[in-house]
This record gives sequence, C-alpha cells and structure tokens, in this order.
Amino acid sequence: MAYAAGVDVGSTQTKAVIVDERRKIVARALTMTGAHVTRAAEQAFAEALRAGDLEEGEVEYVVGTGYGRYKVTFGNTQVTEISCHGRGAVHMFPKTRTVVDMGGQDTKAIRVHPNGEIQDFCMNDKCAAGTGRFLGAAARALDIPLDELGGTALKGEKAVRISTTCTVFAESEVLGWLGRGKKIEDVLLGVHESIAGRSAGLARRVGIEEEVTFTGGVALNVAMIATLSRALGVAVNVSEDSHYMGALGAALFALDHVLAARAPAPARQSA
Amino acid sequence: MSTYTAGIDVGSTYTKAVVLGPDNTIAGRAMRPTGFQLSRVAEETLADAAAQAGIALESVAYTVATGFGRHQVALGDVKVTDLTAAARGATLLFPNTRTILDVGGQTMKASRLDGGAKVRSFRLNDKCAAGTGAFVEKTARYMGYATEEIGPLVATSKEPTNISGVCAVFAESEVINHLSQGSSPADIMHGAIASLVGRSVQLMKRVGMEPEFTLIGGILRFERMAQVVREQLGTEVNVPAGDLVQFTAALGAALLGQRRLRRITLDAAATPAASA
Amino acid sequence: MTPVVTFPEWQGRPLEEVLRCCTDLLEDEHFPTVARWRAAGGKVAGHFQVYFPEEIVHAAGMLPFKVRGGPVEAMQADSRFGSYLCSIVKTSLELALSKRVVLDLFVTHPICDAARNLGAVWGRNFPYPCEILYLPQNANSAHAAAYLRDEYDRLRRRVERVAGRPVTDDDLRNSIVVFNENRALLRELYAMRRETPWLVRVDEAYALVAVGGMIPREEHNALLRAVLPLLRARPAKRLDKVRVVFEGGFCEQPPLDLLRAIGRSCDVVDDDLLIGLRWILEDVTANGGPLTALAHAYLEHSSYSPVQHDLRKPKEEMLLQRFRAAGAQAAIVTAAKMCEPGLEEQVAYARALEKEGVPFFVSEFEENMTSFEQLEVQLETFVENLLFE
Amino acid sequence: MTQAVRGGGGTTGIVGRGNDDGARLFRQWFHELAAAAEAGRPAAYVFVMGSLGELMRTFDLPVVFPEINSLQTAVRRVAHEYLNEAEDYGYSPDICGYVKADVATQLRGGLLPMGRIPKPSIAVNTNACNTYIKWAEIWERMYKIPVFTLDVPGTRADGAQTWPGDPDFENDRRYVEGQLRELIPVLERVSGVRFDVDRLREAMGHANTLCRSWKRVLALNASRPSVFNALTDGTIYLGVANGFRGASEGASYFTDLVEEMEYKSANGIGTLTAEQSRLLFVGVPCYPIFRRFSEMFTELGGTFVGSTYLHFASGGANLGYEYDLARPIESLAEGVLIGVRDAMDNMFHQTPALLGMIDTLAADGVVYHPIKSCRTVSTGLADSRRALLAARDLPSLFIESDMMDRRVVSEAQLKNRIDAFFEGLASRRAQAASRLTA
Repeated sequence: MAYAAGVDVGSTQTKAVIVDERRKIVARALTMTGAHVTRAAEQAFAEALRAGDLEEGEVEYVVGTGYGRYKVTFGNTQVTEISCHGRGAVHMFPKTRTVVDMGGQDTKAIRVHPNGEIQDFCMNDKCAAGTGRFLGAAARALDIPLDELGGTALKGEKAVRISTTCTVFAESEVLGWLGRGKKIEDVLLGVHESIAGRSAGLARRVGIEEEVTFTGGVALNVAMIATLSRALGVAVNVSEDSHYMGALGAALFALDHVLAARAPAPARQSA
Repeated sequence: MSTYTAGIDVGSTYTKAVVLGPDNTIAGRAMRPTGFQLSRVAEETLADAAAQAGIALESVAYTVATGFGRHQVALGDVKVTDLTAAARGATLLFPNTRTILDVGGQTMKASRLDGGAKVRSFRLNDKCAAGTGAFVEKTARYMGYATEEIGPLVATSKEPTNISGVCAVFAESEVINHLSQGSSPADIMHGAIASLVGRSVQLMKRVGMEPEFTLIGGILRFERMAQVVREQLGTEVNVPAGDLVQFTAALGAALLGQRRLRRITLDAAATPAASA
Repeated sequence: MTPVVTFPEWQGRPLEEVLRCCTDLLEDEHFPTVARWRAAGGKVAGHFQVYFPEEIVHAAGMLPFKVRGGPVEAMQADSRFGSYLCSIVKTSLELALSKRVVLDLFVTHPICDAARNLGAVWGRNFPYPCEILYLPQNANSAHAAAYLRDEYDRLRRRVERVAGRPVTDDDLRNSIVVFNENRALLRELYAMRRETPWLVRVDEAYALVAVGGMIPREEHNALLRAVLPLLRARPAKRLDKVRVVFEGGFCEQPPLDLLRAIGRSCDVVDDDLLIGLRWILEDVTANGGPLTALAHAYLEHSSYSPVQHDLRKPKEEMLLQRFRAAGAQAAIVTAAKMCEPGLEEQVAYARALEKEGVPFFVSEFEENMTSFEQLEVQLETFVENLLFE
Repeated sequence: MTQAVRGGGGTTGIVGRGNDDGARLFRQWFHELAAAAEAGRPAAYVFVMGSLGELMRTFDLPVVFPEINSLQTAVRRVAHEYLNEAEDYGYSPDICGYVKADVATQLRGGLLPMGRIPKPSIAVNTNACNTYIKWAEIWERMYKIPVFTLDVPGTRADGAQTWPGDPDFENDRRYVEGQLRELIPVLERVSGVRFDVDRLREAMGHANTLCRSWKRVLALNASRPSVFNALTDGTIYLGVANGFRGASEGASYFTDLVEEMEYKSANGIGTLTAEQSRLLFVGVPCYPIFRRFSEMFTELGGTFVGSTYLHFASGGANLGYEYDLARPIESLAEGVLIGVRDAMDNMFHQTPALLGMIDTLAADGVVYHPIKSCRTVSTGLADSRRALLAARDLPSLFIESDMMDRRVVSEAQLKNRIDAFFEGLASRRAQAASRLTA
C-alpha cells in the first residue's frame, strides 16, 4: 500500500494529512505554526505518521502548501493552498464548482473545473476585513469561546450592521454596540453577516456556480454556514474535515506523483 | 465639603481610575480590564481607587469620566474625551508638554497643546489598526510570545527587520516570510515597533509637533518603544513613570474635576446660606 | 405634468412630523417615491453627483433622481470594483444591481475618475442607456459655454429618445421656472441657518434639501413653501453652541447620525452638502435659448466644489468666503474615505484655515459608517477646547 | 530566466539597442532638465495622457513629466521617503502616490535621484485623469504659475464613439481646437518664443513617425517567441515615446526600434529561453518591486506580450494616428481628441480591445493589476474582467497592489497568487495535451 502526505503551513495553524493510494484519509494532525515554521511542519507530519501508525519511509511523496510551503524542507514539492483547497473540496464533494475558503487572514473564492483544476480565484487584497480573524476579535471582546460563537449568533433576531472593516477595530465596534444596549446575539449575528457579505462579494468576482463548498477553519461555525449560504443565495457543502482541506488537496497532489511514477497513464484522468 | 475628585478613563481594553486629593496629589489609582459591562467595571475600578486612597466612595466630591466608554457609564458628573483629559494630565506631570502621543491598543492619537494645557490640534489614526499597539501585540502573539515578553525579547535585537505592511493581520504573512528568510523573532518584533513608531512620528508631524513631547498609552509599557521614538525624533521625550503612562488621561480627568469643584465651591461661597 | 404625488406622507402634518417624514424617506433604502413614480407609468433618469441640469429631464416629463448612494452593503457591487474606492460609487451601483431603484436612463459625469468609469461599468450591467455628461473642466475657455450648450443639446436629444417625446424650448423654459423657485426656497432655508441656526438643525435642513433629489420639484417646492414658515414660528431656544461651517459633502453624503452628532454641539451655519442641488446661485434667466441660459448659469453663476476646475474659484478662497459670509467661529473639514479630489482639497483647506487662524478639525467619513466613536472623540475634543476655560 | 543572447554577425548590437539607447536618451533628457534648472530656464510640466510634446517643443520648452519622475523614485526604492514627506505635509495615505512623490520633490526644490528638475513655468494638463487637474492646482498654489487645462471630452457611452464628420465629434473637435488656439499665446508669453507654424509642422512630423512606429512595435510582439517584454522593456520604450514626442531623437529612436524588433522577429530571438505562457498585462506596473514583480512571472516561463499600459500611458500613440501637416492646428486638435479620448476611457471598450489583443498576440492569459493609487485605471477592472471572462474562457489573475506605495505591496501575497495562477496555466496545458493524445 502506497501513501502520500500534504502539509499545510498556515499563518496560525499547520496541518498534515496522509492519504493511501485509494485516496482515503488515513491520518490527520494539527499544530500551531508559531515562530519556528519548519519545526511546526515536521511536528505536524510526525504526529500524522503516529496517528496513521506509519513509518516515514512508507510515505512516498510529500507536498507542502500554505504560506510556509517553502519551509516544508522535507517536502518533495510545493503547491499553493489555492490549488490545494480546490482539489480537496472537489475530492470531498465531486459536484463542487465554487469553493469559499475562510482562513485566519485570507478569504479565497475559487472556481474549479470538475477535474479539480482552478479556473479562477480571488482573494481579499486590501486588508483582513471579512476573514476568520474578525470572529476571533469578536470572541475575545465578548470573551466567548470561539466554538460557541456561532451558536450564540444564531439566537440573534435583528442583526446589527457592522461597518468596521478593520479586524482590530471589530473589538471596539462590538463593545460599542453592546454599550448602546444591543443584544450580544444580534451583534454577533451582525458580525457573521458582515463577514459573509464580504466573502460573497469575493465569490461573485469569480462567479458563483453550484455546488458551493465552504472550507477552512471557520467552516465549522454554524452561524457562518447559515449567513454565508444566505449571502450567496445557495446552500453550501461543509465537511467536518474542512480545516484540513488544504492539506488534503496537497496530499492528493502528492498521490498523483506517486501513481504517475507507477502507472504510465496520467493519474489525473481518474480523478 | 471633601476636596477629593476622581477621574475615570474607560478605555477599550482597560478601565483606569485616579482619586486626586487636595493640592492635586494622587491619593489612589486602580485599573481593571474593561470587558463589556462598562458601568459596572467603572464603579468597581473607582471603588478600588477610593479604597487605596483610604476614603469612602461618598467623599469623592466630583467625578469626570473619559475614554471611549465615557458616554456608556453612569458615573461622571461631566464627560470629556481622553484627548482633553490627557492634555491636562500630561501637563500636570510635565508642565512644558506641547505634543502628546497616545498609543493605545486600538487607537493612536497625537495632539498639540497651547500654553494652557488646551488641545490646539489633534489627529487620530482612523484608517485601520495599522500603527496601533495591536500591531505590535498581534505580531508578538503570532510568534508565540506573551505581551510581557515583548520588552525583554526586543532588548536582544541587533537591528530591526523592515516591516512595510500596514495591516495588523496581514503582518502575519509578512512575518512568516521574514521567519522563512531567517530573521530572528527579536529583530522582527523590533521591526514591528520601529514601523509603529514611524507611523506615530508621522501622526505627530501632522499636528505640527513642538517640544516637549510626552508619550502615554499602554504600549509605552515597553521601554524600548520610548527609546525608538527618541531615536526617530532625535530628541528627548517625557514618559510618565511606571504605570502612570496608562493613568495620564484618568489623572487629567480628576484634575478637571478639581477645577470644576473649586468653581462650584466659589459659587457656593458667594451665597452665604449655602456655605455650610 | 407629474403623473402622481410621490410623497404625500408629510401633507397636513405638524412640523416635527413633516421633518420625520423627510428623514424616514431619506433613510428608506427602497426609495419609495421613485417606485411610485414608475408604478404610475413615469420614467426616471438617475444622475450621479454632483451637478446635473435636471431641467432637461424635467422638461421631458421624466423624474430626475439624484443618485447619491445609500445606507446599504455593496454586496453585489463589490464584485465589480477593487478594494480602493469611495463608498458612494459602490453603493450607487448596488442600489441598481439589487433593484432597489429601477431607472430608464443613467447619467454620470467626468467629475472624478471613479465617477467617469462608473458610466462604463453601469452600462455593462444594465440594458437602458447609461452615459456621461461631459461638463467642461476648462471653465476659463471662451469656448466652454458654446461647447456646453452643444453638450446639453446632445443630452436633450438623448432624453427625447428615452422619453419618447420632443423637448421644446418652451418645455425647458417652464422647467427653468420651477427650478428657479426651488433654488430660491433653498436659498431661504440656508439664510435661516445663517441668521437663526437654532430654528433648524443641520440634519433637519439636510433632509429637507435631500428629498428634493427624490421627488418631483413641484412637490419639493410645495414642501418647502409649507415648512419654511413653520420653522420660523418654531418655539426653539438659542443654545450655547459653536457656529461651524461643514465642508466635504459635495459628493458622498455623511450619514444622518453623523450630522446629528455634529448638531448636538454645533450650529452648522453653512455647508456644501448636496451642493449640486444648490449649484446655480441665481435665477436662470430663460430669455434667449434655455440651453444657452443653463450653460451660462453653470459657468458664471455657480458655487464651487473640489471637482470643478475654474481658475476664478480658488477653492480655499471660496471656503474662507463661505466661512466669513456665514459668520462662523470654526470649520469642520471632512472628506469621504478614498475620495481623491476631496482628500487633495483638504490639504489646501487646512492650510488656508491655519493661516487665517480659524479653529478647525479634519476628518473622514463614509456614507454607510455605523460607528461614530472616532468622530465623536474629535468633535467633542474640538468643542471642549473651544468652550472650556 | 536568462536574457536572450545579443544578435551576432553584421548586426552586432541590434538586439537590446532599444533598451541601451532608451537609457541613454533618458540620461540625456535629465541632463538637459538639470541644465534648465541650473539656468533657471522656463519649463513646462505635462502629463503622459495628452502631453502636447509636439507643441511644447515648438516653444523650446523642456518638458517635465511628474508621473515619470515619481515612478522613478519607486523604481529606485526611495518612493517611501517622498510619500512620507508629502503625508507629513498633509496629504492622505489614500491619494495618488505620483502626486505625493511630486509634492515632496517640489518641497525638496526639484531634487530627484536622477538629478534636479526645473520649477514649472507653466503646467498643461488634460482631463484624461482628473487627478491631473488637482495636481496642477497644487503647482498653481505653490508657484502662482499659469495652469492650462486642455479639456478633452471623452466617449459618452458604450459603443457611442464619434468620428470626424459626425456633428457631435465636430462639436468636441471645435472645443479642443479653440482651447489650443487659446493655449498658444500663453505658451508664447511663458517661453518668450513666437509661435512658428512650420516648427509645429516639423514636430508633428516627428510625432507621426513615432506613433506610426510605436503601433508597429506593439504589433511585432505577435511573433513567437515574443520580441520584447511589454512590462519591462515596454516601459523603457514608453518613456522615450513620452519624453521625446515631437523630437527628432524620438522619431529616429523608434525607427531603430522597429528595425530591432523586425530583426528579432525574423531571427526568432525572444526574451526568454523558454517562453511557455504569453500574457497580457492590464493596469499599471508595480514599480516598488519592478524587476521582482516581472521575475515572479518570467521564472515560471511567463512573459508579457502586451500591456494596456503601453496604450493609455502613451497618450493613445498606439493608435498610430498621423497628423495632416497641411492643416496643423485643426489636425492637432483632432489627433489630441482621438488619442487622449482613447487613453482616458479605455474602460468603455476594454473587452473588445482585450479580445483583439488576445487574438493578435496569441495570449494565454490576462493579468489584471489594479492599484490603490489610480482610480482612472483601476475603477471597474473587476467588472471588465467579468465581461472578458464571460466572452472568453481563459485564465486570468486579479491582484491589487500599488505603483508607488510599498506599504500595500505584499510580495508574499503576490507570489502566492502568481504561483496559483501558473498552476492553473500548467494544468490547462496538461488538459489540452491529454485531449490531443486522447
């Protein structure tokens, strides 16, 4: 049995995924990136090996992705997380044509070909407005654990309109609204809606084609799923592995190399 | 009638209270995280300060509220902005202050004063969080250092890494790049502070800065900050001792309170009946 | 002439309610008056800020609608633009993309590069005619008036095609009469603000002016004719406020809440809010060709803004004139975020005021901003240090 | 990758001559400007979209292009110093970086990395970019000099471009011609030189050669491999097209350039050893990291065969419009109207224009680079991109940064997006290949 791995070195978290030659995920691992990027990548990979009960030698090919992809020194090659998220999303949901990935500092909208290739993509350029970090700021301001944020927001009835684009100012605007007597639920709903709105704007740049798959750490947030599909006007696919999507895509690219090295027929056909 | 007044500065991150005694001596001061129940935290912080001053809350004769939450707290016989308050506070500590730089967690304010501790012109960073304390703290947090560790860390830096980006969050991708290219966390932190100071100096220039300069705000907790400002301005700067950097606005508010109080007592004295 | 009364709500109401009707209409992101006009079979010509010769559209029996953005998220428009752009260009397109307003003709101007490009973007997204009215940027050329007359005539031909009826010189003369009355009434309102500012707050006055861009002028005239006497009779007492001039509202408009915040501590005795509706300062004399008269008025009897170039009108000089004429004590110099001409003019304004020793503060706003902490801090600091001993 | 080898044999030095001569002319130009500054001679400040270089030369007025000076501060990595100075003076971080760098240049008494430039004695600007007007107003305040805004009406609506003979066109032409006739006496006054229509004819003749050749050079990049990189080499040629419009040097430079490009085309000499992707560039170059920006593409086998920048920033010279020297002023008005109009409202006809470039230059992809500084070029690019992609299925990249302000140029972000763009190009090629084999 052959194995391939993908290591996604993001700005906050580093994730590793190992797949077998049947494209099945056999192991995942997640660690904080921190200041020592290469070490974080090695650590994530090692943990994945342990989780999959594998020897390093059994993994024939490793692809690094994410901002720190060039620091995956043990990797065989690098692929951007844009391609990886597209590939991962199509693998999880084969009918995917549009991917919205919400990470810590980047929000990406990707239009993909049925074969998983990137046809078009857009990312937030100007600032981190409307990225997952916005939620972190709100959570800190209200000191609500990040994973309870969505649930609380869904209790909101009349969303407050959040106009601050700056993630750092989100904190004071949130407090400002509470000070003016708004309910926490309504403020949080407003925060989610403003992020969803900006992300939908990006998605419209590449053109929204169904099905839409929502990836990235933020995709685990129930309120974000709800507000995003409302803003897009379509339902969105979400996998419980959504925050591993980049690493998964990388692993699948790695597997292409493994299989290509074996069989003469180009592996991508069977994708 | 008591001559104690209080200044309460409801900031975005911390709430600070100062109780000012006769002849403008600081009798007590206290600080609490602001959170979002502003009125309550304001009262609690004032109570702490009064307790430290060893006086009963009732004997605080006049209270002035300032800071971003000033309108959202019940406390305060009158409310003023932290720029107005800081001008009074800084001039009490350094009488020749003409330019004040206040770098807080989310805002950066520069103001130029006239001779009478009044603000003649001022500027705020209203673009985004670029050039605020958050920029430095996020960079630190991102590299896995706690806020307290920033000072010592930067002390070990040889020379600052050039951080050109402005978005506090995007700084992260820039940082990961610098780390990838082998810059040390210390130099990157130093770079973050240098770029923050660069923007501060620019803000001061835009109000037409004149010496003496007084720096206040939480970010001044890192003595390296003041040092870099000195380097970039090429002149000496005043920094209130210890945690006074965070209390300057509260102090100024309390001082305005003393002024109002004197006015009231005079008015009262004018009508004999009321002078009991 | 007008197929329907688009804004009946205020009629027969007491002053405070009339004013509320106006602010409600202003903050209604669905622009009901425009909808009613179209429902009654009327046609609508949307014209982007700043100045537009509405008479030409009015003369064709169409409703001139001032496109000035709105308090909405640019959910769809964002995908047509990049990151670095003022808000009004985005939200204006959003109003149309989201079908909050439906037009039969859209006209923009070369006042700034964003507004000029808006014409092409709008045209790509809608089937009806979208075009640019090329107001002259060389007002000092002896040929500008003749050129502008020809350009107005081109616009007339375009409007005739959309309206499906000819626009005669007599139609134009009648429209000029209606707009002359409107201009006179607005001058009255502004005189009241200079002389007795406590009778009408800046946000109220702004709402009264702004609804003019959303309803037939005949209706607006009726409204102002009714309201001005009520304001004069208003039992309002004079308060200790700073008399200020507000500059920076020539294109993108500050949200009402921002104006309310200013009104709490200041009497705004003059401003450049919606200056396009008050661009022509005197009655247009319709004798001679009406288009010639309109062109002449645009060039010779007009206000100023950072987006009209005229060597006879150095903007900072014009601001100082406005300041003195209004007997103001201080100035608030704002600009819309990302507004290239506004931000550039700010520098000249600030330097001129500094030189004159006029107290002022410089700030930026965005039409759909919802948090005002920053502005309140600046405003209060400003006032505190003007009033405190 | 590596530069192509110089052409050998009898034509030694032909390859790369345009770049060398361009650099030489650039130095000569700034040498003359420095001399003018030294002697306190009058100079005209003009802009790339409608410089009227042919008219300025008729009055011996040295031409200063503040846009070119400003971009040079970025290329030479000192722009941030200039921007900061202007921002200290009061200009917002959100306005055009060119304006700010020039304000700082004026505050420094005309001092630039390339040498000192003279103060303006007159500023002539069109409305092709409205910021030109605000910019000229700054000099008007600083120096109390005559400022002449040549107002050029642009296209009114999509598909409504008018041409000679059409009454609406004639109205516009009359207006432009009237203004030119008003400008001439002003130039006489400022320069102290009497107007001589024959000198104007001569300058217009040089401009004709330049425009004719510029059009030809741009067309020659259809050859495979492409004969120049529209982003890097093209910018050098563009500098000459602006700085030497109406001058004999400009005319002969472009005659030589046509010769060089035809030679390279005939001998299959390209800019890259392996040209894998032929790209179009839409927008303004990223001057703060000028070389690096281009390398991020060339390293991956991509080169720019065309750029809209070479159109609008040449004031419409790309159209190859040639003046009728028999009626100089009327023809000048007509040429300025047609050229400037094309430069200023490319947003109206960008889709057909780009489709045309894609076909004639055989481009594989389009790179959009809207910038913070410039609303003229950037406003609506996202919409125009939607329109293009609706008309043609081809890879495109949309990246925002700036032409001056390195604070909004994040190399890490750019690299990430560019890499992803090339991954897309590569897999499309793979697909095409496998379709062929299948």
